[in-house]
Amino acid sequence: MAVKLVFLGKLADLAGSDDRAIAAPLDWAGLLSALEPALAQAAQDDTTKIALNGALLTDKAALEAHDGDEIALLPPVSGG
Amino acid sequence: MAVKLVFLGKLADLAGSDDRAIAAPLDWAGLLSALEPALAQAAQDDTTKIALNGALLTDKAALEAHDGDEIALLPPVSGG
Amino acid sequence: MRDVRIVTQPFVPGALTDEFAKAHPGLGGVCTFVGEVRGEDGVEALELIQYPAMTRKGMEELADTALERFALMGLLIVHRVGVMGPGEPIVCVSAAAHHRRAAIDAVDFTMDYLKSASWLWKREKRSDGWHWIEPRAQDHSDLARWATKKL
Amino acid sequence: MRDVRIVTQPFVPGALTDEFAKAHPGLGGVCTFVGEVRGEDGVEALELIQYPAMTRKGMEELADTALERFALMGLLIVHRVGVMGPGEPIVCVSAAAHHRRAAIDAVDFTMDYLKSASWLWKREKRSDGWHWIEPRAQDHSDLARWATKKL
Repeated sequence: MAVKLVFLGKLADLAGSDDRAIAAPLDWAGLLSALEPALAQAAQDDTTKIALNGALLTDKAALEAHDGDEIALLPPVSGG
Repeated sequence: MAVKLVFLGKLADLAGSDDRAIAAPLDWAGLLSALEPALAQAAQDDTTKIALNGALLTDKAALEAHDGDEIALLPPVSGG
Repeated sequence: MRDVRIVTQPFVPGALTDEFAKAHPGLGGVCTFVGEVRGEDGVEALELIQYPAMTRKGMEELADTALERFALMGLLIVHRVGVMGPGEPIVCVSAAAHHRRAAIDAVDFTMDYLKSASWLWKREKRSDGWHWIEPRAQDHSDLARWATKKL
Repeated sequence: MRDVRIVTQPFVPGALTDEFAKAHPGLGGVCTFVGEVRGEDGVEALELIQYPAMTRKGMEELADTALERFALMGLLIVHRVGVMGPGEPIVCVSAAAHHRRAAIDAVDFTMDYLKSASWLWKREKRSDGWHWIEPRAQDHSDLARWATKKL
Protein backbone atom coordinates (compact mmCIF):
# COMPACT_ATOMS: atom_id res chain seq x y z
CA MET A 1 0.00 0.00 0.00
CA ALA A 2 2.59 2.58 -1.17
CA VAL A 3 3.10 5.46 -3.57
CA LYS A 4 6.51 5.91 -5.19
CA LEU A 5 7.95 9.43 -5.05
CA VAL A 6 10.56 10.27 -7.70
CA PHE A 7 12.90 13.25 -7.33
CA LEU A 8 14.50 14.69 -10.46
CA GLY A 9 17.53 16.91 -10.87
CA LYS A 10 18.58 18.93 -7.84
CA LEU A 11 15.53 17.72 -5.89
CA ALA A 12 17.20 14.29 -5.74
CA ASP A 13 20.14 15.96 -3.96
CA LEU A 14 17.72 17.67 -1.58
CA ALA A 15 15.87 14.38 -0.91
CA GLY A 16 19.11 12.41 -0.52
CA SER A 17 17.90 9.79 -3.00
CA ASP A 18 16.26 9.43 -6.41
CA ASP A 19 13.05 7.99 -5.03
CA ARG A 20 11.27 6.77 -1.91
CA ALA A 21 8.05 4.98 -1.00
CA ILE A 22 5.36 6.60 1.13
CA ALA A 23 2.02 5.35 2.37
CA ALA A 24 -0.99 5.34 0.06
CA PRO A 25 -3.50 6.85 -0.47
CA LEU A 26 -2.04 10.34 -0.71
CA ASP A 27 -3.40 13.79 -1.53
CA TRP A 28 -1.56 17.14 -1.89
CA ALA A 29 -1.76 17.98 1.83
CA GLY A 30 -0.60 14.46 2.66
CA LEU A 31 2.35 14.73 0.31
CA LEU A 32 3.46 18.06 1.78
CA SER A 33 3.23 16.77 5.34
CA ALA A 34 5.21 13.64 4.38
CA LEU A 35 8.13 15.68 3.00
CA GLU A 36 10.90 17.40 4.93
CA PRO A 37 10.31 21.20 5.10
CA ALA A 38 12.84 22.05 2.35
CA LEU A 39 11.34 19.48 -0.02
CA ALA A 40 7.79 20.56 0.82
CA GLN A 41 8.75 24.14 0.03
CA ALA A 42 10.35 23.08 -3.27
CA ALA A 43 7.25 21.05 -4.16
CA GLN A 44 5.07 24.15 -3.70
CA ASP A 45 7.34 26.37 -5.80
CA ASP A 46 5.70 27.47 -9.07
CA THR A 47 8.74 26.30 -11.03
CA THR A 48 8.37 22.76 -9.69
CA LYS A 49 6.00 20.60 -11.72
CA ILE A 50 4.28 17.50 -10.39
CA ALA A 51 3.54 14.45 -12.54
CA LEU A 52 1.33 11.51 -11.63
CA ASN A 53 2.22 8.34 -13.53
CA GLY A 54 4.01 10.37 -16.19
CA ALA A 55 1.20 12.90 -16.72
CA LEU A 56 1.74 16.49 -15.65
CA LEU A 57 -0.78 17.85 -13.13
CA THR A 58 -2.22 21.19 -14.15
CA ASP A 59 -3.42 21.70 -10.56
CA LYS A 60 -1.07 20.28 -7.94
CA ALA A 61 -3.73 20.61 -5.24
CA ALA A 62 -5.87 18.08 -7.13
CA LEU A 63 -3.31 15.31 -6.50
CA GLU A 64 -4.90 11.95 -5.66
CA ALA A 65 -2.46 9.06 -5.58
CA HIS A 66 -3.20 5.44 -4.77
CA ASP A 67 -1.26 2.26 -4.18
CA GLY A 68 1.15 1.64 -7.07
CA ASP A 69 1.06 5.20 -8.37
CA GLU A 70 4.21 7.17 -9.09
CA ILE A 71 4.52 10.87 -8.23
CA ALA A 72 7.43 12.82 -9.75
CA LEU A 73 8.73 16.16 -8.49
CA LEU A 74 10.18 17.94 -11.53
CA PRO A 75 12.35 21.04 -11.10
CA PRO A 76 12.90 23.29 -14.16
CA VAL A 77 14.50 21.37 -17.02
CA SER A 78 17.95 22.49 -18.07
CA GLY A 79 17.79 21.21 -21.62
CA GLY A 80 19.45 18.56 -23.70
CA MET B 1 49.40 30.81 -81.63
CA ALA B 2 45.92 29.83 -80.44
CA VAL B 3 43.23 30.72 -77.95
CA LYS B 4 41.18 27.91 -76.42
CA LEU B 5 37.43 28.40 -76.44
CA VAL B 6 35.47 26.47 -73.82
CA PHE B 7 31.71 25.92 -74.13
CA LEU B 8 29.73 25.11 -71.01
CA GLY B 9 26.30 23.58 -70.57
CA LYS B 10 23.96 23.78 -73.53
CA LEU B 11 26.48 25.91 -75.45
CA ALA B 12 28.62 22.78 -75.79
CA ASP B 13 25.68 21.12 -77.55
CA LEU B 14 25.33 24.16 -79.79
CA ALA B 15 29.08 24.16 -80.57
CA GLY B 16 29.17 20.40 -81.10
CA SER B 17 32.12 20.05 -78.71
CA ASP B 18 33.34 21.14 -75.28
CA ASP B 19 36.15 23.27 -76.66
CA ARG B 20 38.00 24.34 -79.77
CA ALA B 21 41.12 26.29 -80.67
CA ILE B 22 40.98 29.51 -82.68
CA ALA B 23 43.73 31.84 -83.87
CA ALA B 24 45.26 34.35 -81.47
CA PRO B 25 45.19 37.24 -80.82
CA LEU B 26 41.48 37.69 -80.49
CA ASP B 27 39.17 40.55 -79.50
CA TRP B 28 35.38 40.60 -79.04
CA ALA B 29 34.64 41.32 -82.72
CA GLY B 30 37.10 38.63 -83.75
CA LEU B 31 35.46 36.10 -81.45
CA LEU B 32 31.98 36.83 -82.80
CA SER B 33 33.12 36.52 -86.41
CA ALA B 34 34.90 33.23 -85.63
CA LEU B 35 31.71 31.67 -84.23
CA GLU B 36 28.79 30.18 -86.14
CA PRO B 37 25.80 32.58 -86.15
CA ALA B 38 23.86 30.71 -83.45
CA LEU B 39 26.89 30.64 -81.13
CA ALA B 40 27.70 34.29 -81.85
CA GLN B 41 24.14 35.21 -80.95
CA ALA B 42 24.33 33.16 -77.73
CA ALA B 43 27.65 34.81 -76.84
CA GLN B 44 26.04 38.24 -77.14
CA ASP B 45 23.04 37.31 -75.00
CA ASP B 46 22.98 39.14 -71.65
CA THR B 47 22.52 35.85 -69.81
CA THR B 48 25.76 34.45 -71.28
CA LYS B 49 28.85 35.37 -69.29
CA ILE B 50 32.37 35.38 -70.71
CA ALA B 51 35.43 34.43 -68.66
CA LEU B 52 39.05 34.92 -69.65
CA ASN B 53 41.40 32.50 -67.89
CA GLY B 54 38.81 31.85 -65.20
CA ALA B 55 38.02 35.52 -64.51
CA LEU B 56 34.60 36.87 -65.44
CA LEU B 57 34.62 39.83 -67.83
CA THR B 58 32.46 42.72 -66.65
CA ASP B 59 32.53 44.14 -70.19
CA LYS B 60 32.55 41.51 -72.93
CA ALA B 61 33.51 44.08 -75.56
CA ALA B 62 36.81 44.62 -73.72
CA LEU B 63 37.91 41.04 -74.47
CA GLU B 64 41.61 40.79 -75.43
CA ALA B 65 42.92 37.23 -75.67
CA HIS B 66 46.41 36.13 -76.61
CA ASP B 67 48.18 32.89 -77.38
CA GLY B 68 47.61 30.38 -74.59
CA ASP B 69 44.59 32.17 -73.13
CA GLU B 70 41.33 30.38 -72.42
CA ILE B 71 37.95 31.96 -73.13
CA ALA B 72 34.85 30.36 -71.61
CA LEU B 73 31.28 30.92 -72.75
CA LEU B 74 29.07 30.43 -69.71
CA PRO B 75 25.29 30.10 -70.03
CA PRO B 76 23.14 30.61 -66.89
CA VAL B 77 24.08 28.16 -64.17
CA SER B 78 21.42 25.68 -63.16
CA GLY B 79 22.67 25.03 -59.64
CA GLY B 80 24.24 22.22 -57.75
CA MET C 1 9.47 7.44 -40.41
CA ARG C 2 9.68 8.60 -36.79
CA ASP C 3 12.69 7.20 -34.97
CA VAL C 4 13.29 8.39 -31.38
CA ARG C 5 16.03 6.78 -29.31
CA ILE C 6 17.37 7.51 -25.86
CA VAL C 7 20.77 5.90 -25.50
CA THR C 8 23.08 5.45 -22.54
CA GLN C 9 26.23 4.60 -24.51
CA PRO C 10 28.37 6.66 -26.96
CA PHE C 11 27.06 6.73 -30.52
CA VAL C 12 28.60 7.47 -33.93
CA PRO C 13 26.45 10.08 -35.71
CA GLY C 14 27.58 9.32 -39.28
CA ALA C 15 26.57 5.68 -39.03
CA LEU C 16 23.11 6.68 -37.79
CA THR C 17 22.56 9.36 -40.41
CA ASP C 18 23.75 7.20 -43.33
CA GLU C 19 21.35 4.47 -42.20
CA PHE C 20 18.55 7.03 -41.76
CA ALA C 21 19.10 8.44 -45.28
CA LYS C 22 19.06 4.94 -46.78
CA ALA C 23 15.72 4.30 -45.07
CA HIS C 24 14.12 7.11 -47.13
CA PRO C 25 14.54 6.37 -50.83
CA GLY C 26 13.44 9.26 -53.04
CA LEU C 27 14.46 11.95 -50.59
CA GLY C 28 15.84 15.26 -51.80
CA GLY C 29 17.94 16.04 -48.77
CA VAL C 30 18.80 15.26 -45.18
CA CYS C 31 19.69 17.89 -42.63
CA THR C 32 21.43 16.78 -39.46
CA PHE C 33 22.53 18.49 -36.30
CA VAL C 34 24.93 16.82 -33.89
CA GLY C 35 25.61 18.42 -30.52
CA GLU C 36 28.69 17.50 -28.51
CA VAL C 37 29.82 18.08 -24.95
CA ARG C 38 31.95 21.21 -24.91
CA GLY C 39 35.02 21.03 -22.73
CA GLU C 40 35.15 24.79 -22.12
CA ASP C 41 34.94 26.48 -18.70
CA GLY C 42 36.75 23.57 -17.08
CA VAL C 43 33.90 21.10 -17.64
CA GLU C 44 35.25 17.60 -17.06
CA ALA C 45 31.99 15.70 -17.52
CA LEU C 46 28.30 16.23 -18.12
CA GLU C 47 25.41 14.22 -16.79
CA LEU C 48 21.95 14.22 -18.28
CA ILE C 49 19.23 12.68 -16.16
CA GLN C 50 16.03 11.48 -17.80
CA TYR C 51 12.70 10.59 -16.24
CA PRO C 52 11.76 7.40 -18.08
CA ALA C 53 8.03 7.96 -17.53
CA MET C 54 8.14 11.24 -19.49
CA THR C 55 11.37 11.94 -21.38
CA ARG C 56 11.02 9.60 -24.32
CA LYS C 57 7.30 10.26 -24.67
CA GLY C 58 7.97 14.00 -24.78
CA MET C 59 10.52 13.55 -27.55
CA GLU C 60 8.12 11.38 -29.52
CA GLU C 61 5.47 14.09 -29.25
CA LEU C 62 8.01 16.69 -30.39
CA ALA C 63 8.90 14.49 -33.37
CA ASP C 64 5.21 14.15 -34.25
CA THR C 65 4.81 17.93 -34.08
CA ALA C 66 7.79 18.48 -36.40
CA LEU C 67 6.53 15.81 -38.82
CA GLU C 68 3.16 17.59 -38.96
CA ARG C 69 4.54 21.11 -39.19
CA PHE C 70 7.16 20.54 -41.90
CA ALA C 71 6.94 18.56 -45.11
CA LEU C 72 9.14 15.72 -43.87
CA MET C 73 9.62 12.14 -44.97
CA GLY C 74 11.19 11.19 -41.67
CA LEU C 75 12.71 12.46 -38.45
CA LEU C 76 15.40 10.87 -36.31
CA ILE C 77 16.13 11.94 -32.74
CA VAL C 78 18.94 10.20 -30.86
CA HIS C 79 19.60 11.57 -27.39
CA ARG C 80 22.29 10.40 -25.04
CA VAL C 81 21.65 10.35 -21.28
CA GLY C 82 23.93 9.54 -18.36
CA VAL C 83 27.50 10.68 -17.79
CA MET C 84 29.56 11.75 -20.81
CA GLY C 85 32.85 13.49 -21.46
CA PRO C 86 33.94 16.47 -23.61
CA GLY C 87 33.82 15.71 -27.34
CA GLU C 88 31.18 13.01 -27.02
CA PRO C 89 27.97 13.47 -29.02
CA ILE C 90 24.91 14.26 -26.87
CA VAL C 91 22.23 14.61 -29.50
CA CYS C 92 21.71 13.86 -33.17
CA VAL C 93 18.64 15.09 -35.07
CA SER C 94 18.17 14.24 -38.75
CA ALA C 95 15.28 15.31 -40.97
CA ALA C 96 14.70 13.82 -44.41
CA ALA C 97 12.55 15.70 -46.90
CA HIS C 98 11.89 16.18 -50.58
CA HIS C 99 13.05 19.79 -50.27
CA ARG C 100 15.94 21.22 -48.37
CA ARG C 101 14.18 24.12 -46.64
CA ALA C 102 11.80 21.76 -44.84
CA ALA C 103 14.68 19.56 -43.67
CA ILE C 104 16.75 22.50 -42.38
CA ASP C 105 13.82 24.25 -40.67
CA ALA C 106 12.68 21.00 -39.03
CA VAL C 107 16.13 20.43 -37.51
CA ASP C 108 16.30 24.03 -36.31
CA PHE C 109 12.83 23.72 -34.71
CA THR C 110 13.46 20.30 -33.17
CA MET C 111 16.79 21.34 -31.68
CA ASP C 112 15.30 24.49 -30.12
CA TYR C 113 12.62 22.40 -28.41
CA LEU C 114 14.95 19.56 -27.44
CA LYS C 115 17.41 21.98 -25.85
CA SER C 116 14.85 23.92 -23.86
CA ALA C 117 11.74 21.81 -23.37
CA SER C 118 12.99 18.23 -22.98
CA TRP C 119 12.39 16.42 -19.70
CA LEU C 120 16.11 16.34 -18.98
CA TRP C 121 18.13 17.63 -16.07
CA LYS C 122 21.77 18.49 -16.54
CA ARG C 123 24.74 18.82 -14.28
CA GLU C 124 28.38 19.53 -15.01
CA LYS C 125 31.44 18.26 -13.22
CA ARG C 126 34.22 20.79 -12.67
CA SER C 127 37.29 20.56 -10.49
CA ASP C 128 35.17 21.44 -7.45
CA GLY C 129 32.47 18.86 -8.07
CA TRP C 130 29.06 18.59 -9.72
CA HIS C 131 26.87 21.63 -10.45
CA TRP C 132 23.24 21.63 -11.60
CA ILE C 133 22.59 23.72 -14.70
CA GLU C 134 19.71 26.18 -14.56
CA PRO C 135 17.58 26.99 -17.61
CA ARG C 136 18.93 29.77 -19.84
CA ALA C 137 16.97 32.86 -20.97
CA GLN C 138 18.23 32.09 -24.50
CA ASP C 139 16.15 28.91 -24.50
CA HIS C 140 12.93 30.87 -24.13
CA SER C 141 13.78 33.28 -26.94
CA ASP C 142 14.67 30.27 -29.13
CA LEU C 143 11.19 28.86 -28.63
CA ALA C 144 9.52 32.23 -29.17
CA ARG C 145 10.86 32.21 -32.75
CA TRP C 146 8.54 29.36 -33.67
CA ALA C 147 5.41 30.97 -32.30
CA THR C 148 5.69 33.96 -34.63
CA LYS C 149 7.79 32.87 -37.60
CA LYS C 150 5.89 32.14 -40.77
CA LEU C 151 7.20 28.98 -42.39
CA MET D 1 39.24 24.72 -41.25
CA ARG D 2 38.01 25.25 -44.81
CA ASP D 3 37.70 22.00 -46.76
CA VAL D 4 36.28 22.21 -50.30
CA ARG D 5 36.26 19.12 -52.48
CA ILE D 6 34.89 18.45 -55.95
CA VAL D 7 34.60 14.72 -56.44
CA THR D 8 33.78 12.60 -59.47
CA GLN D 9 32.99 9.38 -57.61
CA PRO D 10 30.21 8.45 -55.14
CA PHE D 11 30.88 9.47 -51.53
CA VAL D 12 29.53 8.38 -48.14
CA PRO D 13 28.38 11.47 -46.20
CA GLY D 14 28.56 9.98 -42.70
CA ALA D 15 32.21 9.06 -43.08
CA LEU D 16 33.04 12.61 -44.19
CA THR D 17 31.05 14.31 -41.46
CA ASP D 18 32.39 12.10 -38.66
CA GLU D 19 35.93 12.88 -39.83
CA PHE D 20 35.08 16.59 -40.10
CA ALA D 21 33.66 16.67 -36.55
CA LYS D 22 36.75 14.92 -35.18
CA ALA D 23 38.93 17.57 -36.83
CA HIS D 24 37.34 20.28 -34.63
CA PRO D 25 37.86 19.40 -30.97
CA GLY D 26 35.94 21.71 -28.65
CA LEU D 27 33.03 22.23 -31.01
CA GLY D 28 29.52 22.61 -29.69
CA GLY D 29 27.73 21.31 -32.73
CA VAL D 30 27.91 20.31 -36.36
CA CYS D 31 25.11 20.94 -38.82
CA THR D 32 25.14 19.00 -42.08
CA PHE D 33 23.03 19.00 -45.19
CA VAL D 34 23.25 16.20 -47.72
CA GLY D 35 21.45 16.54 -51.06
CA GLU D 36 20.68 13.49 -53.16
CA VAL D 37 19.54 12.93 -56.72
CA ARG D 38 15.75 12.63 -56.70
CA GLY D 39 14.35 9.98 -58.98
CA GLU D 40 11.00 11.73 -59.42
CA ASP D 41 9.56 12.88 -62.77
CA GLY D 42 11.15 9.95 -64.54
CA VAL D 43 14.72 11.16 -64.01
CA GLU D 44 17.08 8.26 -64.76
CA ALA D 45 20.35 10.14 -64.31
CA LEU D 46 21.72 13.59 -63.58
CA GLU D 47 24.90 15.16 -64.93
CA LEU D 48 26.63 18.10 -63.34
CA ILE D 49 29.27 19.78 -65.48
CA GLN D 50 31.91 21.90 -63.82
CA TYR D 51 34.31 24.42 -65.33
CA PRO D 52 37.57 23.58 -63.60
CA ALA D 53 38.94 27.12 -64.03
CA MET D 54 36.09 28.56 -61.94
CA THR D 55 33.91 26.03 -60.12
CA ARG D 56 36.21 25.08 -57.26
CA LYS D 57 37.49 28.61 -56.80
CA GLY D 58 33.89 29.87 -56.57
CA MET D 59 33.08 27.33 -53.87
CA GLU D 60 36.22 28.26 -51.93
CA GLU D 61 35.18 31.91 -52.03
CA LEU D 62 31.69 30.96 -50.86
CA ALA D 63 33.21 28.98 -47.98
CA ASP D 64 35.37 31.98 -47.03
CA THR D 65 32.27 34.20 -47.04
CA ALA D 66 30.38 31.80 -44.77
CA LEU D 67 33.37 31.47 -42.42
CA GLU D 68 33.51 35.27 -42.14
CA ARG D 69 29.77 35.82 -41.80
CA PHE D 70 29.03 33.15 -39.19
CA ALA D 71 30.94 32.24 -36.04
CA LEU D 72 32.27 28.98 -37.43
CA MET D 73 35.17 26.75 -36.49
CA GLY D 74 35.14 25.04 -39.87
CA LEU D 75 33.20 24.48 -43.07
CA LEU D 76 33.22 21.43 -45.33
CA ILE D 77 31.83 21.46 -48.86
CA VAL D 78 31.90 18.23 -50.88
CA HIS D 79 30.29 18.46 -54.31
CA ARG D 80 29.91 15.65 -56.78
CA VAL D 81 30.20 16.33 -60.51
CA GLY D 82 29.72 14.07 -63.53
CA VAL D 83 26.94 11.56 -64.12
CA MET D 84 25.06 10.18 -61.10
CA GLY D 85 21.91 8.16 -60.46
CA PRO D 86 18.85 8.61 -58.22
CA GLY D 87 19.65 8.19 -54.53
CA GLU D 88 23.30 9.15 -54.89
CA PRO D 89 24.54 12.09 -52.79
CA ILE D 90 25.30 15.22 -54.84
CA VAL D 91 26.40 17.62 -52.14
CA CYS D 92 27.40 17.57 -48.49
CA VAL D 93 27.90 20.75 -46.47
CA SER D 94 28.96 20.61 -42.82
CA ALA D 95 29.51 23.55 -40.50
CA ALA D 96 31.19 23.19 -37.11
CA ALA D 97 30.65 25.90 -34.50
CA HIS D 98 30.67 26.56 -30.80
CA HIS D 99 26.95 27.35 -30.98
CA ARG D 100 24.22 25.62 -32.87
CA ARG D 101 22.55 28.65 -34.45
CA ALA D 102 25.74 29.62 -36.29
CA ALA D 103 26.19 26.09 -37.63
CA ILE D 104 22.58 25.79 -38.83
CA ASP D 105 22.49 29.27 -40.41
CA ALA D 106 25.83 28.71 -42.15
CA VAL D 107 24.59 25.49 -43.76
CA ASP D 108 21.34 27.17 -44.84
CA PHE D 109 23.30 30.09 -46.36
CA THR D 110 25.92 27.91 -48.05
CA MET D 111 23.31 25.58 -49.58
CA ASP D 112 21.31 28.50 -50.97
CA TYR D 113 24.40 29.85 -52.70
CA LEU D 114 25.68 26.47 -53.85
CA LYS D 115 22.32 25.58 -55.39
CA SER D 116 21.87 28.85 -57.24
CA ALA D 117 25.21 30.51 -57.75
CA SER D 118 27.71 27.68 -58.30
CA TRP D 119 29.49 27.43 -61.64
CA LEU D 120 27.71 24.19 -62.45
CA TRP D 121 25.50 23.19 -65.34
CA LYS D 122 22.97 20.43 -64.93
CA ARG D 123 21.15 18.10 -67.25
CA GLU D 124 18.75 15.26 -66.58
CA LYS D 125 18.30 12.06 -68.50
CA ARG D 126 14.71 10.92 -69.00
CA SER D 127 13.32 8.22 -71.25
CA ASP D 128 13.57 10.62 -74.21
CA GLY D 129 17.17 11.65 -73.61
CA TRP D 130 19.13 14.43 -71.90
CA HIS D 131 17.57 17.80 -71.00
CA TRP D 132 19.40 20.90 -69.78
CA ILE D 133 18.00 22.38 -66.58
CA GLU D 134 17.28 26.11 -66.56
CA PRO D 135 17.72 28.25 -63.44
CA ARG D 136 14.69 28.37 -61.13
CA ALA D 137 13.01 31.54 -59.84
CA GLN D 138 13.13 29.93 -56.37
CA ASP D 139 16.92 30.16 -56.45
CA HIS D 140 16.81 33.94 -56.65
CA SER D 141 14.34 34.29 -53.79
CA ASP D 142 16.56 31.94 -51.73
CA LEU D 143 19.51 34.29 -52.19
CA ALA D 144 17.44 37.40 -51.51
CA ARG D 145 16.87 36.09 -47.96
CA TRP D 146 20.51 36.64 -47.10
CA ALA D 147 20.65 40.23 -48.32
CA THR D 148 17.98 41.39 -45.88
CA LYS D 149 17.99 38.92 -43.00
CA LYS D 150 19.70 40.11 -39.86
CA LEU D 151 21.83 37.36 -38.38
